Amino acid sequence: MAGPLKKEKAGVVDEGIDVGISRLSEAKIQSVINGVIESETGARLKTYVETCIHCGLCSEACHYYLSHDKDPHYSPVGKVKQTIWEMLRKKGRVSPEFIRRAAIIAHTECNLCKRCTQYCPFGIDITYLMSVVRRIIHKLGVTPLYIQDTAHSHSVTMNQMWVKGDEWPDTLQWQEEEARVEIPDLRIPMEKEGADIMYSVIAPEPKFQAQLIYQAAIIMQVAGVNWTMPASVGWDNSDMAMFTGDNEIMGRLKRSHFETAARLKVKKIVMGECGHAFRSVYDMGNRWLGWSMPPFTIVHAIEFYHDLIKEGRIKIAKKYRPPITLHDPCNVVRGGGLHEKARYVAHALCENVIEMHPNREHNYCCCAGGGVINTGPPFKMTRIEGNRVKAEQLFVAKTKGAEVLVAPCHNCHSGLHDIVHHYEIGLDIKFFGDIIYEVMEKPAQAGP
Amino acid sequence: MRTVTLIALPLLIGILLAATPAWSQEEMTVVDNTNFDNPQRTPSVFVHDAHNETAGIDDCATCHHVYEGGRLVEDESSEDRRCSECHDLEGSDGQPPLIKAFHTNCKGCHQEQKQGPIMCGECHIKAGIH
Amino acid sequence: MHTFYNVVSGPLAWIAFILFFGGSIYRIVRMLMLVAEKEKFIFTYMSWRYSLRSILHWIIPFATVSWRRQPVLTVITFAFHACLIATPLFLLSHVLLWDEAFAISWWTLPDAVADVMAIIVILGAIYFLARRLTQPDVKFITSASDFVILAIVAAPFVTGFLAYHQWLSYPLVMCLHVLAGDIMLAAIPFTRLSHMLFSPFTRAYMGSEFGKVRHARDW
Amino acid sequence: MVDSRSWDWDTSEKKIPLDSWKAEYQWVEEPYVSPDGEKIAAVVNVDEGEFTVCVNGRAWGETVFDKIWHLRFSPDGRLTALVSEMGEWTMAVNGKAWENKFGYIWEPRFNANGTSIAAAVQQDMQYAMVLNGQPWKQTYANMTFFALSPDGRHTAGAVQVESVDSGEIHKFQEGSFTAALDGKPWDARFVNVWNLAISPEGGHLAAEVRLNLYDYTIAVDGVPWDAHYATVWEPVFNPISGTVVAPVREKGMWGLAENGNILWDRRFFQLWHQMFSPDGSRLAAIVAPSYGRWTVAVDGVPWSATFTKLVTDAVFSPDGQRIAALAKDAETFRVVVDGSPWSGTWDMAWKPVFSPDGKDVAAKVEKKGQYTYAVNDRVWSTSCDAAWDPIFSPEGTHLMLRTIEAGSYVRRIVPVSEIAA
Repeated sequence: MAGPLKKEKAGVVDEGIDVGISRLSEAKIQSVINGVIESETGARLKTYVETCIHCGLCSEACHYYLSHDKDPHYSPVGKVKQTIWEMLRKKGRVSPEFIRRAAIIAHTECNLCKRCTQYCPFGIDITYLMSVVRRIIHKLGVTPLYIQDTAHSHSVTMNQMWVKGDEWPDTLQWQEEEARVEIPDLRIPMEKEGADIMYSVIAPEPKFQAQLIYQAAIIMQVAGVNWTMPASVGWDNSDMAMFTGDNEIMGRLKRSHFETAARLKVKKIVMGECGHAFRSVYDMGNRWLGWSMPPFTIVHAIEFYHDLIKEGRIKIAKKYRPPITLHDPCNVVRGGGLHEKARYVAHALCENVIEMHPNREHNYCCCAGGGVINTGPPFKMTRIEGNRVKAEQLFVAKTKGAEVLVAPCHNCHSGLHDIVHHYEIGLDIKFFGDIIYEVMEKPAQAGP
Repeated sequence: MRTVTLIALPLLIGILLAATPAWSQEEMTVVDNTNFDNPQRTPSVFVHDAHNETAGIDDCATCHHVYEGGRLVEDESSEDRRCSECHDLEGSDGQPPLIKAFHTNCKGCHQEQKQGPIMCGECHIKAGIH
Repeated sequence: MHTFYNVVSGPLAWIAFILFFGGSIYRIVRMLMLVAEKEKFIFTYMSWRYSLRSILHWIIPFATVSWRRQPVLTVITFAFHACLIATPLFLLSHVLLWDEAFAISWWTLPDAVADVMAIIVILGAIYFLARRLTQPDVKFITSASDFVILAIVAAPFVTGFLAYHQWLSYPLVMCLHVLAGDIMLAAIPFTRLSHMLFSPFTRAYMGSEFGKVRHARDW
Repeated sequence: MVDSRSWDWDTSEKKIPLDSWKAEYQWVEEPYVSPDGEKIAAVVNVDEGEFTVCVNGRAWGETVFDKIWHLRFSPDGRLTALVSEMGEWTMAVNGKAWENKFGYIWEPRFNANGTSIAAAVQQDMQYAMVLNGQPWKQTYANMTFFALSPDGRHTAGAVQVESVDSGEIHKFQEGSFTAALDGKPWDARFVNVWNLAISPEGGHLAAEVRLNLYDYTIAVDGVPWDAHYATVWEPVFNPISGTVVAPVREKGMWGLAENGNILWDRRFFQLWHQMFSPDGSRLAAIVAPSYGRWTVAVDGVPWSATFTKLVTDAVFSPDGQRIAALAKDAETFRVVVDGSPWSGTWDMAWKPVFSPDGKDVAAKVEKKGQYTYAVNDRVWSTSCDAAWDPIFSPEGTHLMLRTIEAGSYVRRIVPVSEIAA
């Protein structure tokens, strides 16, 4: 019943994949696949593959499948069939061309969003199966260029964006200086041992979106939070190595993050509005290191804002007027159960919240997560065309009056930006932090 | 209702048997299943004389046995009694229930003799087939 | 036919049951041992509460989003699976055989009801077959083994149905029925019919991960 | 170690009021206290963009800086901070800036007796280490991990010696990093170099290296061990023999290797922070003997008590006979000595401190924002708004407790027997 191998669109050239493929031999492929399966997998892979009854109930869960007019190549189990099933069935004897296709499927046609796992009657973790494929792709050296480069950045700098050791504290001081125009005694306390919380962000914040650090600092200051940020490595909580299957680098990153928190003697780690970093810190990296649960309580920005508002530590001066709609990021909703808290925050901040459907744990993915947006320009259209269904969902919200889309996750934010732009939906995209900064009570502006 | 049936039915049958000596064994073609409230299958096909002739059974006690205290009583037979007199539907007094008694008696012998029907439908033949 | 019947319902049935029970225990024990050997961390996350919460949602028709999205399939698959298990278990003829062989018996279904249930299983199998042949995403992932296991499951019901109604050559159909039953039992632990054994475990694990760690619903 | 005999161990209590500082300055940042307990200092804002350090109520010299951060006392009591003037950065020691100025300076570190101060510096997008004000002659396009030798005479860094543009993944994988000791790089090239260690006598440099995307090992003086591993953690030198010991991962489990040979029989789910006793005879590490359970292993044998969240801050007694560490279960910390957890639970605890003879253990602890000290599992009666690590007197009979109570800094000398049983 095997369908024909799907042909790639002409023009998709990825140096990471292409050069990697050119170096492969069938013997190497076989030894790597069997090596990974024998030494790194166990009961999960075996049981999942043997229990799957090929019912196709997962298909409807996948935004790629729905967006491609139910093309079976994009159904979750279809992607499994085109990758790990064949590898197992042929005992690793697959061709370089097969590996090329597997790399593209695992890295650019699956966001590891786990929605399919919610639709499988047996709870088969297809995300895990795709992660095994990515691990094999990593071991074969066929990872797409952009995300591989990011993994290299992680390995060198312990952050995602090649931010050098001096650039990080320098950026914090620059933001501190900027923010002092607004609040003269504002501080971004670096290396303050014994603070209550360590605030960690992903490297794109200092690199491209320093205003988010600025806003966070204002929120912290106004709420009177005893906080700190590290000036050493370990400040970045992001983790593309988790998505390239480079588990060793993932572990190294997370160790650096947790040990920085331990060194600073903080009680909690609060993180910015990022989804994949939450998954890495809360669910994946800690496990690889031997922590069944993270050594420090991980508080995602949604929960942090929720608590600040609920405890009255920040007050809303005037609710946000434009109607908003709320995107539920997979990693903090399906992966962290923060959907109700996100709604509490949304309603506390905004006058009008228009729900998208499906929502909460069942929300459609942004199609950027799971490292897909990090595969860069060669696969931009894969993301956009793979998420027409999200565009339709957003369009419905728009017709109900939504003007602003709140996406409390960096990847979602960037991915949805591309969707909104391409499909000409016309929604402003914001973080919760943007809105809190705008509507919260702040001390009177410093005099002229 | 059930008690009434239990008393009335044997009485009725007894009267009928006494009144009509003509209704004798040679005319029997099926096993009487009237004891069952809600028989799930057609009565078992059983042509008494032909069966015994074919099987070479002379001794009535081969089938119409008598047990006392769990032991087979030699040289006594029970063809004058209804099976259900000992084997009630539930199988009380340590006797096999009626269904099981029939099955064991017929099928058990067929298995031993390696002859005769042993599958359900070989005896419980669907109506309309014969 | 005597011998054939006695073989399929005697030694072969014994072998089938031994393979079914022994094989099931073996497969489950092997799986748990493999977890202990290579993925011991899984035990850390198991939770009775969230395991049962998840299993409960998935064994109730329409209690999950996935079931609600597929109403026809849901009705059919639940009817199919319920009848698939209940019919052979509570069929009068089967219980009588248990009684004769081991003097154990239990409640039974009226034959007419069992007949309808067998028809449901057969119709379900036909539906699944049609779905495999016509629905593109299912067709795409269908392999020969899927037809084989569907046939393995359908065969005892088709032959049982024929035997009950005594259509075609009764003794042959009856023998084939017993043989088909033997094959199905023996096949459960060693084919993807083993989803019967493993699905409670995979469901429990995912329910635990979603409930205990991720604080999210997995239905 | 710093000689504390000259410190005042006789005056039982000294106080410095702090409330007046707030009136004097726009704002006062969190204070730091000298090891001898005589000085308390904080970065203070004088006016918009003007900072100084207030030490015992007096401003830090004449100079006002544009920015000051990372205020710390060195182990020998010098007050240091990273300071910026006219867009240039350097280190100021006791209020006096180093002559050399840099584009940026960060991650300062001291050796144990405080003779040396080192930091990473950047000048014109070139990187180097600076030791006591003197930067390396060689500079590098990138430098990531830094080290200062125990004797304070050598510095090292992981440096990039081949230029690789962003996106040149295959060139990167050929190796562009190495390690440099006192500015002089190794000849070997590695994909990555992390966590450097300099030998006690300062002549040798060890580091974690990645040979390609998949093979890791330890390199000593640029020569990698023959054995390769799935990954490795930081190497340490045996203080006596000079051998190098590092945790290594094989087949999904961690072991400890010495010069490329497996040292301990036992494998762990995690193993790190290995440390030698001062005489080099004993070796301990923080380990996870099973998934999600943490403890300390001494010479390969884990303590029987395990903890779910974290084990950290392990330390040998000066005589090497005892080990103390912090353990976390749920949200509470405890001090654990030789495998026995103390009864007291805390929201936070700091690295335990042994008396010179190793008999007594003290630690700074905190619950609900109130700080105090625990000694041998007994809690000091006073609770404070802030506190610094306890220091034993040279004879081990007294403790110096440095705290903030009711708006004043208090330096106390307390007999150990007053707190401990």
